[in-house]
Amino acid sequence: MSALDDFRAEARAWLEANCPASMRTPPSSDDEDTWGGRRATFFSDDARLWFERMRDRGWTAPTWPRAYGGGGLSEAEGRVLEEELRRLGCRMALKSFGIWMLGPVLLEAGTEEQKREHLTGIARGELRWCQGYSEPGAGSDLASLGMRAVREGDHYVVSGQKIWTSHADKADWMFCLVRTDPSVPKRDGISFLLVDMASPGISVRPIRLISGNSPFCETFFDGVRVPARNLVGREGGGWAIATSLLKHERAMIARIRDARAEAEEALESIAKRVLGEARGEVADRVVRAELAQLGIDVLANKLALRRAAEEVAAGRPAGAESSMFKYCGTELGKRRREMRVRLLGLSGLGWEGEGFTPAELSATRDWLRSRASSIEGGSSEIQLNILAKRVLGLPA
Amino acid sequence: MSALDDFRAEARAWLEANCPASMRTPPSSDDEDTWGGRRATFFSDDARLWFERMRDRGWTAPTWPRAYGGGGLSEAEGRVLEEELRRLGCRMALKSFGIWMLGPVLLEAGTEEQKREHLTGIARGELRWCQGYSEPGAGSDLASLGMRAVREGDHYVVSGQKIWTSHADKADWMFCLVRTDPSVPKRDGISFLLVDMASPGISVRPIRLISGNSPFCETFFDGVRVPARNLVGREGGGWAIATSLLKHERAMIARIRDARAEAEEALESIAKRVLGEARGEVADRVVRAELAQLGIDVLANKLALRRAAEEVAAGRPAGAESSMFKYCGTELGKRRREMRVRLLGLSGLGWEGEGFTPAELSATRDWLRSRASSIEGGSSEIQLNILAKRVLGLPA
Amino acid sequence: MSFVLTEEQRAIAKAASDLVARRAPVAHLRALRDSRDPVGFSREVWREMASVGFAGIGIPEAHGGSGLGLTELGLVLEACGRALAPTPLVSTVLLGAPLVLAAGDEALRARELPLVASGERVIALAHEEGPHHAPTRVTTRAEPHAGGFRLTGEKSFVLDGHVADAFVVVARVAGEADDPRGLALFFVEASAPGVHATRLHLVDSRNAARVRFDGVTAAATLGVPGEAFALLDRVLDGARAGLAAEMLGGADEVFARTLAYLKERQQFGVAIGSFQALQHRAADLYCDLELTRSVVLEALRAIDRGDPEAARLVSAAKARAGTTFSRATAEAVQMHGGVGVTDELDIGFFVKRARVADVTFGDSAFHRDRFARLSGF
Amino acid sequence: MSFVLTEEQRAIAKAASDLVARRAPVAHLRALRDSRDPVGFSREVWREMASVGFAGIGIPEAHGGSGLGLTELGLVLEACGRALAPTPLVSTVLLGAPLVLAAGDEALRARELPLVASGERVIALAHEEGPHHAPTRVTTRAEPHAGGFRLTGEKSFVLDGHVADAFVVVARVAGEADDPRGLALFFVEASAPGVHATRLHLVDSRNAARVRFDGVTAAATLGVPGEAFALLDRVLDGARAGLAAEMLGGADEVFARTLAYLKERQQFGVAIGSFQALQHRAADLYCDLELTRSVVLEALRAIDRGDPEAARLVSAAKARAGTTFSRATAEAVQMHGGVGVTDELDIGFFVKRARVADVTFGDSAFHRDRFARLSGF
Repeated sequence: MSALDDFRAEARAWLEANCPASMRTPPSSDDEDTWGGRRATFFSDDARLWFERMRDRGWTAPTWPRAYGGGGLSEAEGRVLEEELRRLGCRMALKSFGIWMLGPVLLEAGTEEQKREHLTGIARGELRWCQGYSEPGAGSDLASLGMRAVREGDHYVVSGQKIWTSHADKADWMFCLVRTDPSVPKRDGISFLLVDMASPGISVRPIRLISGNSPFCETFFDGVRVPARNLVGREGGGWAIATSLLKHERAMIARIRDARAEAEEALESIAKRVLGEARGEVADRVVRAELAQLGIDVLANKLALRRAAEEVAAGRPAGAESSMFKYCGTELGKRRREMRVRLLGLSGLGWEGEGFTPAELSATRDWLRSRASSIEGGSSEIQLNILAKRVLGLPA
Repeated sequence: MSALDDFRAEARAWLEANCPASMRTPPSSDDEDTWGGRRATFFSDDARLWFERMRDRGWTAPTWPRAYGGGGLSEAEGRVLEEELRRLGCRMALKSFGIWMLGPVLLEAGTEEQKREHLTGIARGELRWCQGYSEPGAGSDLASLGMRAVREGDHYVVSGQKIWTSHADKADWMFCLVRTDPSVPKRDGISFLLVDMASPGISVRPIRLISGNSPFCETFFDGVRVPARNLVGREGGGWAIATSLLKHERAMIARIRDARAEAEEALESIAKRVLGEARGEVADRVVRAELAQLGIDVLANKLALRRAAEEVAAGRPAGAESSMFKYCGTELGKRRREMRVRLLGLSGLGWEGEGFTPAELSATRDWLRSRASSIEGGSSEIQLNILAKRVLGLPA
Repeated sequence: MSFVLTEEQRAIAKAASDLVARRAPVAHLRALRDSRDPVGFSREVWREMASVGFAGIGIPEAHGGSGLGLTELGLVLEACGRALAPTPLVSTVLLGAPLVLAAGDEALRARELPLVASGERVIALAHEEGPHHAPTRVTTRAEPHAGGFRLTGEKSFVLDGHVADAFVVVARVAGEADDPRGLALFFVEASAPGVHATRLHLVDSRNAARVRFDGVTAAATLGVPGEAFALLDRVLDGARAGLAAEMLGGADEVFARTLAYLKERQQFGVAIGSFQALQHRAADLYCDLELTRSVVLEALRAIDRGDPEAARLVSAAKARAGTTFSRATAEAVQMHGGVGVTDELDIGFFVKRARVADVTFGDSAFHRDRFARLSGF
Repeated sequence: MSFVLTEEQRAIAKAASDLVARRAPVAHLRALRDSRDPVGFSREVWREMASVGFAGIGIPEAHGGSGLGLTELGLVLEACGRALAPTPLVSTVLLGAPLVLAAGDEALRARELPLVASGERVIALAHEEGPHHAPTRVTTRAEPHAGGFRLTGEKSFVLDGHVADAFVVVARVAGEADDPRGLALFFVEASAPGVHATRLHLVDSRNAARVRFDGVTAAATLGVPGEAFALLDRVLDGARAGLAAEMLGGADEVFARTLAYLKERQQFGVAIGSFQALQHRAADLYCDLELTRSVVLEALRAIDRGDPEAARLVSAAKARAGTTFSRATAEAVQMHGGVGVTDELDIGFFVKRARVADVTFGDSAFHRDRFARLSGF
């Protein structure tokens, strides 16, 4: 028995013993998630218990060094833990942009002081982070962002606006891109800055989407003073950090959506229920053929993800394929949500109130919400551009 | 009763009396067409008779002046004649690039001498013309053509190569685009020239397509001497003539394909025959739904063509919509041909020889041939570019 | 030259679009939604539309209408579609009134139709019972009672059902669900005992309700009981074609807004409309719209001229309107990017309307099937 | 880590692609076609492939084979697919030999399999009777005769039928057409009296024939008469997955050629691959190919490991291979423009092969339907 097998057995036993039963079912809405932070709330006592147990074992950030609140696991052990969590159907004990996105950046590019100041709080869910990238004039063309940070002594003074900041209204800190030098080519004048959301001059306004309320916010900065030690990397070196971080974001978007989908009634069973069955098959043959095509494509996408993971594990360098999975995953998600409301017919048209079940109302909202998935985190068009140039080598 | 009604009655009576019965059925292959020319051949005695009667009445070119061999009809009378020909299902008595494409150009931009020299021969089917536009290096980017014509005294000396010249091996004359001035911007150095194919230095090689033999040829020019009086318009003024002529070509491509389609067994009846019927309906519901979608789209395209024609007749200027019909018509044609071979299954895989009916073999060849339709006469991509810029006004 | 508008038709189209632009732009629907307006449309705007004759199109002059056809009504609906203006045009002018006109007795027509034409009366059709359009799937029973009929059953999707003054109810006097024979039409006052309407809050913020009939006594029987299906399907075809015209207007408008955005929005130092990938998608969508426009216009005209092909054209039109409108809104969202999914921009209203309109009176799949059947395959 | 190739698998893939590049590039198929070669493939090339072990993959070492699995055979098929190399791999190695191996008696196996492994023998499956793949639609009758069986019927599409040395024939001992029960497998020598094969000239220039059996005496019965369907379908699944691997190779190659052309062809002063509309289409097609590759590889592996999900994966793979290959060739033609439709360029060969391969062993529609059934809906 190898050391890894030992670890697997140990992890499995611990999870079996420590993950509450209610935390082994998929969440039925975003409200059930645990995000931590100064103003942390928990959907249930089980959610709190699960979070605390995982936090205390360092498994909220399993592969981070123990010194920074992590679990100190090797990459291989981390994968084993993920497999065991998936096997048991465990919910994420802590959702965190800090762990998924900022942490890896700080570990790579942060000073020792920055690591000590921030990582433990992130791993332990004490501080909640948000990401300040997009601006109204800089969507797909992220590098044209304009929020200014002017150095004054040992501070930067930041003014401007961010948009699409997820959970900015609930976050304690923000990592963001700012323009420190407008006189150089646009990618060279960008810096990566950490900002305490409690600083004077910051105001936040939630954004309402076509699907209703959303975690997104607009964030306004008016002469906000940020200590210069909160600059990550060198001044003007923010773009490289930003692009490396975007890869983590793409992977994350795919992962989170998948978990939600598991809680939904299968399309095939909706079809049988609403359109009727004939000899155990969906009675409407045209719909059935569409469901089959969708099922085949979802299966192929899942296998492609597994193949890529196996190849990376076997030592092949990970490439721009994250763009493929971002693109395919979100387009498939949109198809699935569209199919669901189509199957439901009149029952898939509800917005609120009487006459519709909660699942039907979710179907409508999810369908609308899915429309944003191929825009946020780099639109489908941006992903296709990346694939054309970086993977296929087509000329600019 | 208006004069136009009189004309309609008269035309109908004449056609009833003069169009042989066998000329009132759609042709089952391109071999049955009449193209005229010095080496004219006729598929049948009826085909010759029908051609001679129409020619003698001037109705091979109905709206051209009588002085040039035409029928002298007004535009309105011309439309009535077309309607009556369609009503009776008459075949085209004479197919001719001279009538469809060169004639209108000469009537507009030719000198009196050029008109007298060429139009009557065209209208009477005595000379057969071909079109020399594309070159191997100038496909979608037609204006980059390079075939040189150098003025020497009262002649041009032409050297270079044309490609995709339909029926060049059977034509008596060619109208073509040549580069008379390589030193100016590319569109300004192009001229429109008429060339006798019997001139020394011209050689022709037929092109084999993926669908088998084709009317297309490569044509090579090696120091061919062309009298300067065969220049149409001014030297360097060829591009404007070329683009106006391309519109005629797009309309023509749509018209010719439609006539052929009428002779084919309807897709719905193939589907019933091959896949079976249930209660009078195509048994395979998935195929049936696809056929319905195709049928709806074909119907919509037909109605759009009719609407455009009515609007033009009502005085609205004809615009870049010919690009829409070129694009939609050829894409629909491809879908129809693809559907036909799909319905036929194994019977739609035949190339030649035993084991397949002539209709089945045609299905295969037509399917392959249809692939070229969205490339020739300006590719689908070029049509979409034209629509985006000229109709939608999107920036370059 | 049926595709070319006459002078009169052009005047109607202009009047409709002027009125809608002034009184019922998209902001009007937004305000009704945000204020949770109990009626769901503006009675005042509707009366103004009626005053210029829009509510009376299709109603003979003798009954206070203009006697015009569906082609003209299509122009008004297209204008409303551009602004997503909520009105009882579909429930009352396309459905309730034509049924009363075709099958009501003279007294009923003389009483109801002038009120419709003046915008005072909403007459809804209570028909649909399941989650998908199925014209013959009716289980609501009509039982003979005191020389008339008593109705019992529940209707799942009645346009303007919670504000209707009266209903035309489809009920069964014989046969099983799905049998086209045995259907009958009844006129029922909304105030009749046993009528229970529950408003549905739909994604497009337009009016619909679930309506239960608990042993309701019908005020009148329309036509011959048991033989209503042919008339019902014919009137439904008018509504389908009219709705397709509304959808065409919506698709056209959302495409126009997208084009404007493509020309205006700058990214990477240029207007995003200069990117060829977007240009080709926009051009292809333009073709899609033009084809749909042609078949919608022809369907309306075919009904007006009593063409036997009308039903087939209507199904072609409704099927294409469904897919084109939905596709136009999907491209609008994607090309607008982030702002396209915010509630602040109007694009979402079009997305939502496209979905509901597709489902109403049979979605694209329903009409593809019907087109095939009517085409003999 | 089943998706990652082992050392040995990489060696096989390399050997296959080297051999194919050297002996059977697309020009080889073109030459066979233009010379109207009566065999339709090169026996010499086939013997060379056999000599390095490709004809014996799947045949136990005891019978002269290598005992490797479908995963390895898939690598060889993919290499052949890239060059459209015509070989008896599908007819004989994927169908004839596995049936003999699974259901023949020891004498038959000992005689036939070594000959197959050495490239000396072509054993074709005579199965299909109609214009569409329908595994149970068999009307060819097998009647008891002199202690064996006599076969009568006509097969519409027998791969390598006109050059086969022997056939495995599917015939019916009981039941009506479409009944999965009642099917039986027989071994028939091509030289047996009453066997009439007519070569079909297919669009892809590959081998197929119509074969008539006029009271032919079967040389052997394979397995239990009447209960052949399960075995037949299992072996067909191997052939479907193997063919999907060949199609994947073809799609990959035609896409690679298109990419190269996009980078090289100049129009309007730039490489046409710089046009964004073409870039997006190419990138989307790349994703399509990657997804198809993943499901094809997994289907092969699932069969090798005896996974109960194998049939479902095979149908997913064959369905996707059909649409992806066809789409890759359609884009190849369109992006190559005029030269793409000339016979001079090789693109047309891929277009044609994509069509035939899609139809063979069930087209995409067939496998979507089968996927749904196997998935329980």
